[in-house]
Amino acid sequence: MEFEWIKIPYSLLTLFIVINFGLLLTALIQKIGARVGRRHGIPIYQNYIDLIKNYAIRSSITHGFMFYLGPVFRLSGGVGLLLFVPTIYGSEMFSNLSFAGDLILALYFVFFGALGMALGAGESGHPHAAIGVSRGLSQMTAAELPFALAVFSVALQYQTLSVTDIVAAQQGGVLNWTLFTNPFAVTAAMFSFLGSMMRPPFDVVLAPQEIPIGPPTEYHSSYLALMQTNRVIFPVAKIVIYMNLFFGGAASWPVFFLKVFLIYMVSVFVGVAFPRFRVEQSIRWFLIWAMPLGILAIVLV
Amino acid sequence: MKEELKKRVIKGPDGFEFEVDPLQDYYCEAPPTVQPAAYQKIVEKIFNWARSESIWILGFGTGCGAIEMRPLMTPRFDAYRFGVQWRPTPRQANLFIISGYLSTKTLKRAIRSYEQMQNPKYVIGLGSCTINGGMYWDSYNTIKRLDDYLPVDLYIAGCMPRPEALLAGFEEMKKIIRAGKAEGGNLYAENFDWYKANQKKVIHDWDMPEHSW
Amino acid sequence: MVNAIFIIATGLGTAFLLGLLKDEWRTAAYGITLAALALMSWIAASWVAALAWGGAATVDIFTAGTEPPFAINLRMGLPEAVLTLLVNLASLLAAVYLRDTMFKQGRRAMAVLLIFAMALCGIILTRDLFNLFVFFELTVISTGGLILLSRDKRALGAGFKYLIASQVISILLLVGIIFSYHATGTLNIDGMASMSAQLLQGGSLAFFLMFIAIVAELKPFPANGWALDIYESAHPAFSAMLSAAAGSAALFAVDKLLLIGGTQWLPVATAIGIVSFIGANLFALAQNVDRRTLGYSSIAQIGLVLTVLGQRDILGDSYLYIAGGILLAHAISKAGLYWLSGLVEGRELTAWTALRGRPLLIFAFVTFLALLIGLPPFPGFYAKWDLIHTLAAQDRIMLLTLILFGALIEAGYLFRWFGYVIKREQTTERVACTPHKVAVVYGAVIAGWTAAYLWGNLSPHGNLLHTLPLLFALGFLLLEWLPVWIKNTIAIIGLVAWFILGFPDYDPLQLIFAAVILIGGALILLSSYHVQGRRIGFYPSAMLMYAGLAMLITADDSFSFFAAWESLTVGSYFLILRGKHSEPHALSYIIFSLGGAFLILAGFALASQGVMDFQLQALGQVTEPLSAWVFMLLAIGFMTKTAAIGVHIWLPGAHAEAETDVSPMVSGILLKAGLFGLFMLLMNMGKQQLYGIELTHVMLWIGALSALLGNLMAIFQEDAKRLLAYSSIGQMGYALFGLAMMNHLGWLMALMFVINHYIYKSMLFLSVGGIAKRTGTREMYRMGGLITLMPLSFIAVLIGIIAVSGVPPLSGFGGRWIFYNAIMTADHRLPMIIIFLAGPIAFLYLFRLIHTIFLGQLKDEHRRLKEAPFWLILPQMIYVACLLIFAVVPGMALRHVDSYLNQFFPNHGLNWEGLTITSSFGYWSPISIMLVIGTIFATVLAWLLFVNRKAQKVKQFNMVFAAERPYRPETTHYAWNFFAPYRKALGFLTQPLVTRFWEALTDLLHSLAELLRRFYCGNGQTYAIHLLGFVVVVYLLKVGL
Amino acid sequence: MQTLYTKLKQLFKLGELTEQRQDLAFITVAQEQLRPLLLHLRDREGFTHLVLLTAVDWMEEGQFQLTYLLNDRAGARDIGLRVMLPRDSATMDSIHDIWPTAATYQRELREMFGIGFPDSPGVNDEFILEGWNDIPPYRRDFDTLKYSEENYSHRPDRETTDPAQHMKQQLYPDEG
Repeated sequence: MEFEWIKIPYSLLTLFIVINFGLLLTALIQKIGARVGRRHGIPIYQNYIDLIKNYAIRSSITHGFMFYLGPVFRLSGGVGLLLFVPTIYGSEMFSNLSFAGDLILALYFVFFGALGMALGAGESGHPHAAIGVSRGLSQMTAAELPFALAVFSVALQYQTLSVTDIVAAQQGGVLNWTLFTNPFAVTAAMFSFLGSMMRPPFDVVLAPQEIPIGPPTEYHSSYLALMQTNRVIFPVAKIVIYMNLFFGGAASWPVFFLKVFLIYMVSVFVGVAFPRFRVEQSIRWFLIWAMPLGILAIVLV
Repeated sequence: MKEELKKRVIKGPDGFEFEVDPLQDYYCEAPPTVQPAAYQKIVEKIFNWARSESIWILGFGTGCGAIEMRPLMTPRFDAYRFGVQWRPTPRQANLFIISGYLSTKTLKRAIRSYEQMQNPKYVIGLGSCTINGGMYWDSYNTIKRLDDYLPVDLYIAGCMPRPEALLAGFEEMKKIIRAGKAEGGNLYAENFDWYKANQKKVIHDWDMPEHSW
Repeated sequence: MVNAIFIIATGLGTAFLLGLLKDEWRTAAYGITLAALALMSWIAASWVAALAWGGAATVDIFTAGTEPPFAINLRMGLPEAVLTLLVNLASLLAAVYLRDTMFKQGRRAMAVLLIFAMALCGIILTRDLFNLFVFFELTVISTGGLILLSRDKRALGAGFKYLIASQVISILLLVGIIFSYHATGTLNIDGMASMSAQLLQGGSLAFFLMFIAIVAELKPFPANGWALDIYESAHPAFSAMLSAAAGSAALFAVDKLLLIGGTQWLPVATAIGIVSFIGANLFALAQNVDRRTLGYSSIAQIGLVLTVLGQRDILGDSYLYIAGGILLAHAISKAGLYWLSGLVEGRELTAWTALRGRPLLIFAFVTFLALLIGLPPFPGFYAKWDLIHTLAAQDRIMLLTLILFGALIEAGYLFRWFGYVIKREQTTERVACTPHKVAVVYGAVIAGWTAAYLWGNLSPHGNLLHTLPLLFALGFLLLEWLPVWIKNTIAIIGLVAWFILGFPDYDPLQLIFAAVILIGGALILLSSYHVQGRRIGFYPSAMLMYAGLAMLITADDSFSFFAAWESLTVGSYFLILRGKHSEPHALSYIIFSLGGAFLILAGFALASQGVMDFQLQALGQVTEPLSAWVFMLLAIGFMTKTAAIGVHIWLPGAHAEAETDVSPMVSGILLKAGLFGLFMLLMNMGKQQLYGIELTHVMLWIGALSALLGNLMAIFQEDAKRLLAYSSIGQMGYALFGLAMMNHLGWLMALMFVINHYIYKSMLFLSVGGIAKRTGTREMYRMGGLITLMPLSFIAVLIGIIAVSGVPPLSGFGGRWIFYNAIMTADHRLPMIIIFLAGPIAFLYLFRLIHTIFLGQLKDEHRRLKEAPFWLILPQMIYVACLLIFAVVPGMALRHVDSYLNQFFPNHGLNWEGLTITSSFGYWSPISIMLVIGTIFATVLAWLLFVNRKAQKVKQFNMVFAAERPYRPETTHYAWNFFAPYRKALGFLTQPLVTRFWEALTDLLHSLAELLRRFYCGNGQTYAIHLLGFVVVVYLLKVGL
Repeated sequence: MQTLYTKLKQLFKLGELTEQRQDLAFITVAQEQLRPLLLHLRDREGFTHLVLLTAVDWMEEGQFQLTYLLNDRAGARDIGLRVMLPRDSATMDSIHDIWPTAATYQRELREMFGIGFPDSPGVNDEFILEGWNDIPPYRRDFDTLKYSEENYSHRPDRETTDPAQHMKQQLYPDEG
């Protein structure tokens, strides 16, 4: 795969579609959550307004160099993650910048934003930020494990690390999806997915009442806006990986929208039904329930 | 002045001694500045619309009125549908609701929180106490009129006003914001000395920097 | 050639002459004594010269002019010549050393000394049993006299005990001689030897009595309580003679007797020897008095030589070389150490800290210790190498194990002592430095190095003192008076020059290691410019380590490999010991390293099967059941150096407590020696199976566990350097894992780790070291908020942690990518789980490192800190540049190695065509990644700068604190016990089980020693009973049962 | 309660007993009797819990009345001990060693009434008021209205109405 200049506008198009989709999707998810609580919830366009408002805040402060760069790392991480993975299977147009690297690149690039954000939050000097980071990182180490095992299992299954090839191998009917050919891997990965979506029961990192929203506690105005932008891109980018690895990918935008929405809904279902874990509880949970599935997946594949 | 805010002489790791003045070294001393609106009128209009439709309230219940805000999150009133939501930190909030009586001790915290909010920022005084002291009019430790200490955009009268009144207040607030009249932040910056003088008159142990960034 | 009998005659005659002199003529008497001893030494020396180089033959001398048995018979051969020279020189030096005492005691003391020397020479020269007895008696009497020279009150008691024991021995000897004479009708040793068959038929008891008497004279364990009191209480000069000269003479007597006994008695000698060696070493472990320790060590060494004597049936030609090497090393070092002990006031081991002010004396001390332990390039090293190889070839594995075990204990207490000297609080007492005494000590040093040179020349493996790197390192000893910057420049030039010299000959693998070691070493040395003054001891040690490393990667045969290994171990030990609180850590480092080295030695010995010139390539030809054991021994040896889990406990302390510029050397570079060894091993031996278990599979698990537990322990450290040290354990675990996968990409990954780990760990250690230097602490929670004060250090750490964690776009990602591709073809999947768990844990400690130091709250006392010194920052910035370059064009270094690895694993290599690197499974384009991420980042940053151009810079307390304000930075900085929830969930995994295991082991050894010590009650009669008991037990074991 | 009182009476010099309810009574005790009495009640009679410690300002009598309210959880009864202190230079022994919670009450009383409790931990720290610069505000000679008028700006034309009258007028304006 080689680089061509046309890929840049194509990628920007993907980005544009995903940002809009993400804004609406997160609002919709919030609305669904509200409906569970018998509320109307926010208007579907609320995210746009919030975003504009935060960009429109006139003043801001900075705690220093890294604090300033934190949200930049964060958003670059989200955008990069999205663009390093082909969005639509079989479409040269929406294969984005995946020529730069394979699945492993995407897996490790997830941490780019988290690391930068953690550093920025750290420079604010706020203990809550540090506590949030400490919790987030702790939980992440355990949550990533089943996913890593599942990815390894899937890579072994298809004997490739290229996302495109993995999707290609799942074409030709629903039963060819990894979901059905390697159910243990998918289950393990979905457990891990719950842990990485910052929804209950794994949202102790943000804990608004206890450590006011954790790492981003000092962020505001345009910083916050950047992070909000990331907040709508990042889950979609992440789900795209899951979709490609486990759920047959998407050959067109409508399928893409549907699948992303449904996968997102998994974490919503769990989230509205369960209360929050403490960090050490969630670590144990991942190690006891999710890891064995992952092990089964790599042993049986 | 609290002990930890007094100047102290510190010995560095290399044995060099120097003075640390916490108020200077640990806090930014710059006064607040007036933040101009967007250069293009139309842009500012769009911005004001967005601001009005996305009101983020600081989750800081300063008095008994805070109890009236909780029902707003419930299915019965559901303020979220009006673009209103609560944020746990002043950095991210636009609207500060002073919910009822404000003792001088809380005033100190309220000032600090207000100053930590970013421009444009709005204040709603909730209940009679914020207007003229209400039933605490002769109390030895509550302030009687909020607008002497913070620029107030809107009062919601009552003792206490019901959640419906609050919702109506939000609608009013939106109108003010859309009209571009909610410039409390700039007002505060412009009359900074006056506000500070008022604040210091009632807060006898002023032990914080002039402006809490 | 002067007749050898004149040695005896001179001694005896002068002793009588002294009796005729007036008491007042002390100077004259002393002069005569010295002259006599010098003459005796000269005669012996001339014989040595004639026999060794002049081509003269062994001479038999008959006093009465007839053949034995009718005349007394003396023999002068090479061993006799060397030993008499040793005895006479030792006596001469002792006489010089004893000048003041001699003057006080007068001519009688001088006469006794002469008699002592003469008697020892007699023991060595005589071939007549009765003469042997006579000379022994003379020795005993003169010993008794000399003991009383001491100022120590206990000497009297000790002398008395000695006499009791000696009488028992004499009686045994005399009875034995009478029986033997009765059985054979001759007193001549050679005569008896020829008739030994006859003697042994009827007179094995006779031989036994003679044999045991002389063996008892060697003070074997456990019948040696009386001897130790002498060692402890006698005048040190005499103890030196007793240990060095008398011990050697008695050993030679045993050697002669064994001629009579024949091979049948060799196992007895071996058994007594090895029991003494291990027992006495164990005892020494529990000692804290210097002369007693030395006494035990003497007994141990003599026991070792006795063991070697017991191996004469298999040693063949190298018998004299080995026994002589160990004996000479022992004699010189022990004499030197006793003489040194005379300079030190206190008797505690720690009192020797008084030496610290005198670098030359420290050098002497080091020389003696190295001689004693048998480190390269001293004779003991060559001797031990040959001995172990012969033992392995003859399947005397048990003995081999015991010797190595004893040697390890010995190294343990000797290095512990050295640690005390260098690190313990200095005593106020000064060294009593009379020039003649110091001169005597230096004489021993010169003798030691001469012996080292001679043994090297005699060695079939080549002289280590002829190797250029080693000489370069030793050369720094002569440059110690120069200031640091000159020495540093010379060192850097030396390293780079050696790299350029060797460059054409390296294969790609060696090139990578050479670049890391030599160029990398030079880079780290840049940081040493920040030190002022002369920094005595640093450069010889550092260069010794580098010399060892440089020799290691080019070593072809097992001997040079092992010699290089020992050199780098010793050099790095001295380096590590330089740290402020590193005494216990350096000790555990050297013990683990020597333990590992001994395993390697044993492995090579087993593999070679007697082939002395064993090529490393030949490891591949070792046959089936043996090869697995060889593999295991070597692998464990190398893994000790890479600090694999289980043998890792030396690393954290050693790396953390080392000096600022030493930590990167020992972490970034030294650990690679172990990896190189593993590379060498796996390349030559491949996969091995033991009892059906694949050993590389076991290594896979060890690697994975090291990675997990190293990382886990790192996250709970409060000390920044300790954190990095534990992280090294984890990183080395990854590399080990890669190697053990035994596939193309696994090895490539390990190599990538070699480069990456060197760069980022050196960089991190330097920056953390610089920060610790400025802040005066290594505890992270005491720091915080240093980003604005030390921005360059921050950048280094930031780049470092991104690289370590493997986040794109920096080079660590390449390692991870190769890792994932490598595991696709790995045979075993289960260990991956652990590696997967270990991966993200790295984030935890890395974030903690950068956060608690640079972010968060700046402390009061750090408000005026400056950036780290320029010379510490410079290499860091070079590393940053290297990391960025290596991130963009990893192919520069790796593609050659990749193709080189094709000869081992032809499949699954990488394709380096164009910008994208492809494997059989995936692809990766470093340049594209860098560009894409850079572009996105720049765009977003530009957007933020546009919308947020007026941000107000605020200070550290300007934050939302729930409407309150922070009180003190200390209480606001969230840093201590940063991962408390993690400790709750997984802390149980970090129980220090391994540490406890090793501690229990050392405790066991110590309490064993304590227990045995009660045996030595200090009572003369009891000691006599011990002696008799010993005789009976040996007899029963040998003859009766 | 009466039985308890009789029992206590034999041991301590007690003032009169006021029985408020079946399970609540007050006893007036002398200042120096308090400590032994409290210990006795806590350790022998089962009054393990200090419910509150408060003060009343009897300005006219020139006295402060301290009330120590104790609770006997098992016996489901409360007893209040009243101690009268002279109003000027009022000090009382601290009982924080008997109930650590008392330290907080004592700190409050120190701030609000100016009653001294020497040796009570942190008793001189600010409790509710910050930067108070007048006589303790719960003393009855402190004029809170005057203080408020002097210190706080009041909004002009504030009207005060009696709520009952006002509502009556609002709801039934015809009724005059």
